[in-house]
Parts: sequence; C-alpha cells; structure tokens
Amino acid sequence: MFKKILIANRGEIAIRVIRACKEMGIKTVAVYSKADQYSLHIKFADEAICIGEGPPLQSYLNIPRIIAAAEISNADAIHPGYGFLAENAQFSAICEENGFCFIGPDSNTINLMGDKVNARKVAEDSGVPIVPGSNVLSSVDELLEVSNNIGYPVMLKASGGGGGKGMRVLHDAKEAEKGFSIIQSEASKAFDNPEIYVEKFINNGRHIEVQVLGDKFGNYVHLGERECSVQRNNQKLIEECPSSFVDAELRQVLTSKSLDLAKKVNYVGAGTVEFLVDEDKNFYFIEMNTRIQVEHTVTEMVYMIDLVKEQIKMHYGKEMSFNQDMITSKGHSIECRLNAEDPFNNFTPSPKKIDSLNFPGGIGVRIDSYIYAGYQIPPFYDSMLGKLIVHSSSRKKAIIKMQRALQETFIEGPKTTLPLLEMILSNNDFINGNFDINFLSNFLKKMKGEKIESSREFDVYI
Amino acid sequence: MFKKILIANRGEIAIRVIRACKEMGIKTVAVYSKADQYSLHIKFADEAICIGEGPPLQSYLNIPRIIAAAEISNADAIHPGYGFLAENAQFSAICEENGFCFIGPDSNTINLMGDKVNARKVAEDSGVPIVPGSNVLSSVDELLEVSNNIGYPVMLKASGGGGGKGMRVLHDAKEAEKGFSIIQSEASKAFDNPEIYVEKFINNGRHIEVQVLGDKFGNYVHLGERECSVQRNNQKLIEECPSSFVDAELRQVLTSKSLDLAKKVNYVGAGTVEFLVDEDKNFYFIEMNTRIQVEHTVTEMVYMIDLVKEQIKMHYGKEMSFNQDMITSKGHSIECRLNAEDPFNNFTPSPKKIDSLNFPGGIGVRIDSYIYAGYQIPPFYDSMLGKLIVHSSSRKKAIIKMQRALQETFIEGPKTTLPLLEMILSNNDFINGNFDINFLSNFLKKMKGEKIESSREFDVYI
Amino acid sequence: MWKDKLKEVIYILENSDINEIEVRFWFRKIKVTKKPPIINSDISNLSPNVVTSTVDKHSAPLDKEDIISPKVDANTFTVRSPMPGTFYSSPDPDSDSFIQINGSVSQGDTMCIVEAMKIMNEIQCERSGTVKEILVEDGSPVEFDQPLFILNCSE
Amino acid sequence: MWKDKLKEVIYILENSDINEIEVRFWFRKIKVTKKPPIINSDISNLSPNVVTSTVDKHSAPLDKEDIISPKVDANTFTVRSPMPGTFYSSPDPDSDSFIQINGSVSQGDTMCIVEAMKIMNEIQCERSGTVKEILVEDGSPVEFDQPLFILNCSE
Repeated sequence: MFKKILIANRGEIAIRVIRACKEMGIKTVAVYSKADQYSLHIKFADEAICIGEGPPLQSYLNIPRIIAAAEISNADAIHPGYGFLAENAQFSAICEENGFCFIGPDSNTINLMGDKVNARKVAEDSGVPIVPGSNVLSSVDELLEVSNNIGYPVMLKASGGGGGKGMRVLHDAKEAEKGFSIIQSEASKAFDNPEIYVEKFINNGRHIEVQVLGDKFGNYVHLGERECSVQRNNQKLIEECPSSFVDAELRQVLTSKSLDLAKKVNYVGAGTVEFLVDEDKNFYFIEMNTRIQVEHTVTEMVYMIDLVKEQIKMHYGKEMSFNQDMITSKGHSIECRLNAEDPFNNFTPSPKKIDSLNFPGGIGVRIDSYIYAGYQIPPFYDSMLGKLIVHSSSRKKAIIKMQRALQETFIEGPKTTLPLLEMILSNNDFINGNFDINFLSNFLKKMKGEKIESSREFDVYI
Repeated sequence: MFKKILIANRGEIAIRVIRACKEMGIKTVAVYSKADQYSLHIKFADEAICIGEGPPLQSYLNIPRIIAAAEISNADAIHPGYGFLAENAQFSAICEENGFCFIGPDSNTINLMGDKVNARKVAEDSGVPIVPGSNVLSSVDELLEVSNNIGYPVMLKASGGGGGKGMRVLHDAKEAEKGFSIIQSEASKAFDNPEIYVEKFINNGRHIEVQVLGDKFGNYVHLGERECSVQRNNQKLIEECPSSFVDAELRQVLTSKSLDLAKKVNYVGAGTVEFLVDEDKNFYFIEMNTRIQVEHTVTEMVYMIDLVKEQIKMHYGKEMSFNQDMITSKGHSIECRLNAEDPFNNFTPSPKKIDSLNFPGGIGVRIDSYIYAGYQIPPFYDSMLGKLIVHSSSRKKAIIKMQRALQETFIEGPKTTLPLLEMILSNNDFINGNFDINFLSNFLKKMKGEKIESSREFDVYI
Repeated sequence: MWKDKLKEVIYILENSDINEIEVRFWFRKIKVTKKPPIINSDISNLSPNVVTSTVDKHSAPLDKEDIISPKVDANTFTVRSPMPGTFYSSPDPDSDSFIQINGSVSQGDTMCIVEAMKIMNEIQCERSGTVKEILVEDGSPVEFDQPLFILNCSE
Repeated sequence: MWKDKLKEVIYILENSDINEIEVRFWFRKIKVTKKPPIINSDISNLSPNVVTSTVDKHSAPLDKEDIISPKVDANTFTVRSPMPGTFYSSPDPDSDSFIQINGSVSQGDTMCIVEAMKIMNEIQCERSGTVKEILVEDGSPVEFDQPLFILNCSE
C-alpha cells in the first residue's frame, strides 16, 4: 500500500482523506496556506507544509508548490479531494510525470469527461441518453437551426463550463441571436475556451447521480443513486441516498448505463455519473465527475463502504475485494451542508470567527466538518463549514433524525444555512419527496416577503 | 404512545433520552438544578423546570420536587436515566402512585434485584450459576465456617452495596475475624442496611454482561454481550460489543441463562445481567442492573437497535416488534468514557471550564456528550463528560478507528481520561484481547514511575 | 452603575494605544474594541477584526439571575418559591387572596400556597414589610427559586 | 516591553475593586485575575474561579509568526523562502557556500538554491547587508515563507 499520501486540499475533505489514511496505516502530509495555519487538517496530518499565501492561486491551486511539498516530504501519492485541482488534467499528468500517483483518473480521462461536448459524445457512444442538442456550434445560424429542430426553450452552454457558470436559457430565435456572441465571449473569458453548444432545456427534472467504482483490472460496481435536486445555481444543499423518486426499474437502468459509461472510458477509482430525470422518468446524461464528491457520505452510510478507502486502494492497483452481488444497502441517509453564508441575504458569504459551536450527536448522526469554537473562517475559500449526515431505517425516520440534529446544532459568529435547512426539513413538499431542481429557488422566492424568524440564539454559551 | 416524558436526570443521558423522545414525537421536560442552568439538556428539551440547588439531594435526588415538576408540566411518564434515582424502588413506587409511568421496572423488581442476597437467590432459583457463598451472615462463626468450606480468599460484601463500595477481600481466618464487624458497621452507615454475606473471591475473571429486553406480554430477547473488564474500582472505562473472549458456545449459554433470569422476575424494559467469567469460561452471576446502562451504546451500534426507544415502547405497553431470530449483529463497537478527572493523580475530579474542545467525526464515529467549548463543569455530579463510540467491521478495525478518534479529540481546561485512553488503546495486551478485570489497576501500577508524557496542547486554538 | 464603568473604560481605551479592553467583574463583562487600525507592512494578512463596542451580559453563571430577578434595591426583599409546584394566592378558589398589593405582611404570615405532590405547602413570610409586587398569577406553575413577591422592608 | 505592560495592568488591578482585567493588543493578550473574594449571601453557589495571572501568547492569528521569526529589529532583514522545496547552500556539493556568516552580500547576489520539482531556483538577495545568521542547514526541506537568513542592513 502507499506509504505516504499528500493531501492537496483543505477543510473537511482534507480531514476526510486523512481519516481514511490513518485507518489504513498510511502516513499523511497536509499542505496549507498561511491563512489556514489554525486549520485542523494541519493538526491531524503527520506532517504539514506551508505552501503559500491565502489566495488559492498562491497555494492550493499552485501546482509547482504542491509538487515541491510532495518531493520534500517523500510522499508517494497525492489526493486532490474535490474542488481546487481535483479535475485538472494537467495536474494529474504532472503528478504522474514527477513520480507521484494521482488519486484520481489519468489526464486523458479527465480531459475526455471534463469537456462537456466530448463527454456528450462518449455518453452517446456508450448508449447513455443525452439531452437532444448540438456539437460545438460554428455560427449563429447553426444555433438557430438546431434550436428550431429540438424546440425552444434551449440552453446555450460553454463546452468548458461547470459549476453553474457559462450557461443561458433561450426562449426564442430572438434571444438565440442575441445570446450566441455573449455566451461565446463569456466562455473565452471564464474558461479560456470559446466553444459553445446547445441543448434542449429541461425545466423541471430531478438531479440524480450514480456512484461508480472501478479498479485497474476492469472490475466495476455501482453503489446506487443519490438524490441531489435540492440545489441553487447548481450548488447542492441537501443530498439523499437513495432517491425516493427512483424505483427499482429506473435504478436498474440508471446504474447499468452508468457502468457502461465507466467501462467505455476504462474508469479507475470513484466517479459519479450525473443525470437529469424528468417527471416521466426519462433520463439524460449531464456530466461525469471524476473525483470523490462532497455528498459521497450518504452512499457510505447506506452501503456501509468507505469510498475514500476504496478509491485509494483502486488507484494503488488493488483488485476490488467485492462484486456487485456482495453489495447490500440498508436504510436511508440524508446530508445537509452547513455553509457560512446568509441564506436570507442572497447567500452572501460570512467568513467570521466561530464564537460558539455545538454539533449534534447520538445514534445515526455523523459529522464531517473542520471548524471548532474559536476558529476564524478565512475569506479565501469555499463557504462550506461541514456536513451533517444522518442514517436511519427509512426516509421518514431519517428526516425526523435530521430535524432533531439541526435543532441541536448551534453556530454563532457567521451567518449559516442552518435556519434555511431547518425550514426545508419541515416543508411538506420536501417531506413528501415532491420536488425537482427548481424546488429551492421557488422556496426562496416564496420566502421573500414572508417574515423570517431570526435564527436562534444559543444563550447558554458564555 | 406517551405524550410527554419528564427526564429525571442531567448530562449526556438526559440528552440521550431527549433524542429518543424527539425522534418518537414525544414531548420532553428537563429538570435541572441551579448549577446546571447552562447545561444542554435544558436547551434541547421542550420544557425545563428548575428543581433546586446544585447538590443532588436538593435537586436530582429530591423525589417530591421531581414529582411536582412532573405535575406542573403534565408529563405522563418519567425516565430516570442511570444513576440518581434510576434504581430507587421507592421512586418507582411514588411515580406510579402519582400517576406517572416509571420507565424502569416496578418497585418489587428493583427491590428483588437491588438487594444482593435476594438477587443471588433469584439467580440460583433460575438456574444461573452464582459465586459459591452464603446467605446473610448472622455471626462471625458462620463467616468462618462458610469461608472454610469454600476456601480462602473470600469476599465479604454488604447486601445493600453497589458501585464498588462495601466489600473487602479476606485471605485467612484472622482477616475474617477482624473484617466481620468492620464491614457490618460500614454497611449500616453507607447503605442503611447492616446485612452482609460472603462469596468466593474470584481474582482474575472478566466482566461480561448480557443486554436483555422484555415487554409486558412475556416476550424476551437478548442483544448479546458486552465486555466491560477495563474498569477501576468497579468504574468501567472502556466497553466493547461483542467480547473477543466469548465464543459462540459461551454466548449461547450466557444469553439463555440471562433470559431465564429475566423471565423469572417478569422483567419489563431494558436490563443487564452481569457475570464474572473466569479463564476456563466458568461464569458466575454478579448482579442485574434494572436500567439503561452507560455502555448501552456499543450494543446499539452492533445490533442497529435504539435501546432507549425500545425501553420506552416496552414500558408504554407495546408488544415487541421483533423476535430473537430477527435480530442480527454486525461488526464490532468500542466505547471510551471521557471523564473530567486526572488519571495520573489518583483520578482526582477536575470540574473546570471547557476552554476549548474538538470532538472527532467521520464515518463510524458516534459522540454522546453534553459539553461544549465555554461550558463550566459543575462540581456536584459524576465526572463523565461524554462517550466516544466507534463501529467498524472487526475488533481490529474498531481499535484503529478509536485510536484516530482519540487523536482528533481535544479538551482543554479540565484534566481528562483522554491520555490514559490513548495509552490503553495502543497497549498490546488490550489490542490482543488479553486482559481481565485487573488489567487497569495493573496498567496504572506499571505506569507509576514511568514518565508520563504531558497531554497534548491544542495550540491551534486561540 | 455599569454604564458609568463602561464610559470610564471607553475613555481609557480612547486615550491609549491599545485596541481592546475587556474587564470582568464577578457578574458582568465589559469589552470595548477600537476600529481596526490601518495595518502596515507585513501584518496585512491579519483578518479584519470586528468593530464592536459591546456590553456582554453573559459572562458569569449568575447572569441569568439578573434577568429573572426584578429590579431590587437595598430596601426590597424578594420572596422566592422553595420548591417547584403550582402557585395559589388564596386557600381555596372562593376565598380572598392571602395578601394584597400595598398590604402589609409580618414575619410568619402565609403569603401563598405552592402545591406539589398533592400537598398544599403554605409559604410563610421571612420578613415583615409592604407588598410591592405580586409576580405570579394564581394557578400558574412555578419553578424552584422563582421570585413570587417583592416586599418593601424599609422602616 | 510586554512585561512593563503586565506590571502596569497588575498595578491597576490591585488598586481596583474589580476582579479581572483582560487587555488585547493586536498581537498579544494580557489577562490578570484576582483571588476569588470571600463570597457573601446568595452568590454562594458561584463556582470558585481559577486564580491565574497569565500572559496568553495565542490571541491573534499572527502569533505563530512571532515564534517562527527570529528576533528582528529595525536594522535586520529576514530572507524567506518564496516556495517550498529543498534548501542548498552551494551550487553543488563540492563547491563553497554562496555566502558566509559575517560576509557581505549585495542586492541581486545568489544566496542559496531552493530545489522544487527538480528545478534549481536561485534565491537572490533583495537587500544589501551583512549575513548575521544562516537559519537552515544544507539539504533540508523548507516551507513557504520560512526564514532562511538574517541580514544586518545598517549602514
């Protein structure tokens, strides 16, 4: 097995990887920016190396410094976590060139699946349904012709886009004419890639994704699906495993199509195939994430498999120790993301000091976080402070457990998503599983004008 | 189901019961002393009633005040937790007389099993092996005769004793002659009951206990055994489920004898039958605890059953929803107790303010605690601050997980058992399952003279 | 009184080169912070501190006392419930209240009843004086130590 | 310097009726506490406070800086590593070191090499001066911003 892994990340995912390594007997190297000198991942790793100033380009996105840190610490592998360099094909290649195993796919696979037009082609070739649309568009006339064929509304998208950026809905030919050049120039600026394409706009589907695992011997398994429809601008807020919307038949099709795709690209490690599923259970491939995802935890709870450990084993070159028939699922799991942002003020980030803190506990509650009372949240990074995860025997019971877990949670200092999460967890549509990807934006619209109760004060704290 | 339960306790067990109630849709009433006004159980309950000053006799042990609190809050049941009034037969009777369901056995059962001589008789009548010994002794001559028959060393014990008090080992007739009157007078003073009896002293057994559940319809199940040999003066420190020492054959016998005993006394609710098991797997009944125990959590993790919820259901009068065949166990669980006491200074209590705090997280880690950063530990109560519980697929993996969980734990302010726990979890005898009830005292003796490394400082905290 | 202290502390802060003063009394904490200064040279990555001027009421365990207790001065005396239970202002629903606002009470007089466990506990007056305030309504539940009456004991 | 401050604070505390003073500077916190007073009447359940007189060094995020940086004054200049890597004091194992203790350096002189990703990065001097201290041994790993040399720049 690897002797020492450098974790090229921070926050809860750095700690998540350190935990897996410790339990596998692998030494860990944390890297950190000067703004993170009081962060817990430094404390929990066997070694910690400062790699630069707070801004990500000077530290967590700075490839030469990360490689240098791996060199001086004699690491034999690099785990990128999610975000930062996790889906950077160049980083994957540089790791391998410098003799470090990159715990993620090789650069070819990342390139193939990271470019949206390429990924559409691969999916189509694997027999996975894609949203009707075009390849790279060469002219506004081509856009108008394709849009006419598939029918408005359509979505114009940047080929190199991601994370909800570089896309626009077009309702008619007029908007299409105007949108073409705007999105094209946006795409060049934001992603350094002017290629754009068009897809049919599917308005009210669900975001459902399938977890896959592959080893270097051509063995593949899936670990069911996750329901991630509660999202805002493609930022997920609440995730579940399994989806209450997916029946056995749909699950069978989604998972087998996902495995087809993984096999097509000889995928190694942990990956996620994302789908949009409409009311009639038609499904369309959106994209494949070639990394461990934030919401991998809900799958772990239901399938009792540590995905980060499996990911590390697969990349080391171990053969998978189980096959599809040996994998069983039990109960239901929900994850809530605690972000330091003000949900009642357009999700403005709130990088304050954590004045006081209480996390929930007890049976069936899992906390993946990196904050502590007294911690000063740096302003440079993602606003996610941690994840509350619950597991119970049914969706209904998991919801009740999450409600009580949220009630036990107190974070003073920054504004957080906690009060919004409590409102959603007691919303009838959510409880009844009656939602799609527009749920959260509609919920927020309805909330405006209504008086928001001020978030609770935790007055037992001194 | 009950509409409202008053919890006649504090600390982590009060929170444990509140959690179960919340998830069952039952309202909760917390009672608290003035010293506990900043404790979390107040915050988490639906109502909280102050019942007196800090010292337990004026609050948590004051029956009239607790009953008055149940009256003014219209509770329909009272959960005693463990400790305080949990095994007080009079309290059980007064609850019932005043129309509150006592979530524990009736006063007759508590009386029967609470008196050690009575309990020995019941066990003997149920065919459960007891340690060879006497009934209540009437004279020193009787003591000498019995001791001669069973052979020295013997243990002289108070009939009303418990928790490691009111007992003395006698190695010969001389010590016996001297000990008789001393223990008799100690017993009158400490337990208001001068009755004493003698048993063979079993020097190096293991403390193994069986969890049983009974309903009001005569249905009984067991949930396997717990290993609790790591203890000091009968105070457990580390508990496990299952015991690595118990094989399938021994388990079969221990559990079936425990069920015989439960049936014999028509036991309702959650109870524990404690055994001493010697090297040759001979086992002897010690006592039965007629309450939920601190270490119930490890059984919950392995059997995936919420014991407090089941206990509440059984006392409400529900029929058990499962039978023995439906109960399955999975993996291994370990619990470590975090106490505010100095393990390197004779376990002196350390009721200080919690200056800073970090609990571990991640997959397979459960925290049952009630402290938070900024909390001032009151000096009046038990020193236990909380429990770290881990669950994994094997004992070896559970030990590794507990090691990393302990490494992630930081409590600044009070001295705690944390450094001792870390030392035990990396001790080879412990890791190899090679220990008995003398393990901890031997471990502590060996440690003396050795230089103890100062406990870690958590310098990331401000 | 604490307002005077606060003014004093602000004055000291304003006339000093330090940034923050925190003063703890046994029952109260005063913390006063200046605006962050213009930061020079290599301390530029210091995260900007919050600009506050606060009086933190929750510094000592007894603070809650301050909130529960109505304003008291040297001449007043607070009668508190010695147990949790139900408060009754009269011996039975048809009778007059034991005491009246502005009525005088002598040591040993029954002021009210607190019912607990079906027992009617008569609460007797520990001091003589005039009833200034009755803080609890007839028939309502009371906690241990909850203030019931305020007496004026000046004479 | 902070010792003088501390003495001052202790003097103020001793001559006041308050119990604790905490003063924060941008980089340091001073907290001084009196012995608990004899507690009278109904505050008897206040848990006894700890008697401390401490200088807490960990009050501001920059404190670690204080520890890492060797003592500096106006005339000295610290040369820090601009990247993580391996520190070499000479161009190759057989050559002399780029610089010597008490040797003088001019702006632009190469002071050492930091190897990162198999590239030898020459670290040039930003200021002229005399080498007072060499803080890192040949061949050892260095972090970003780690002090490498101390120069005396007075002239």
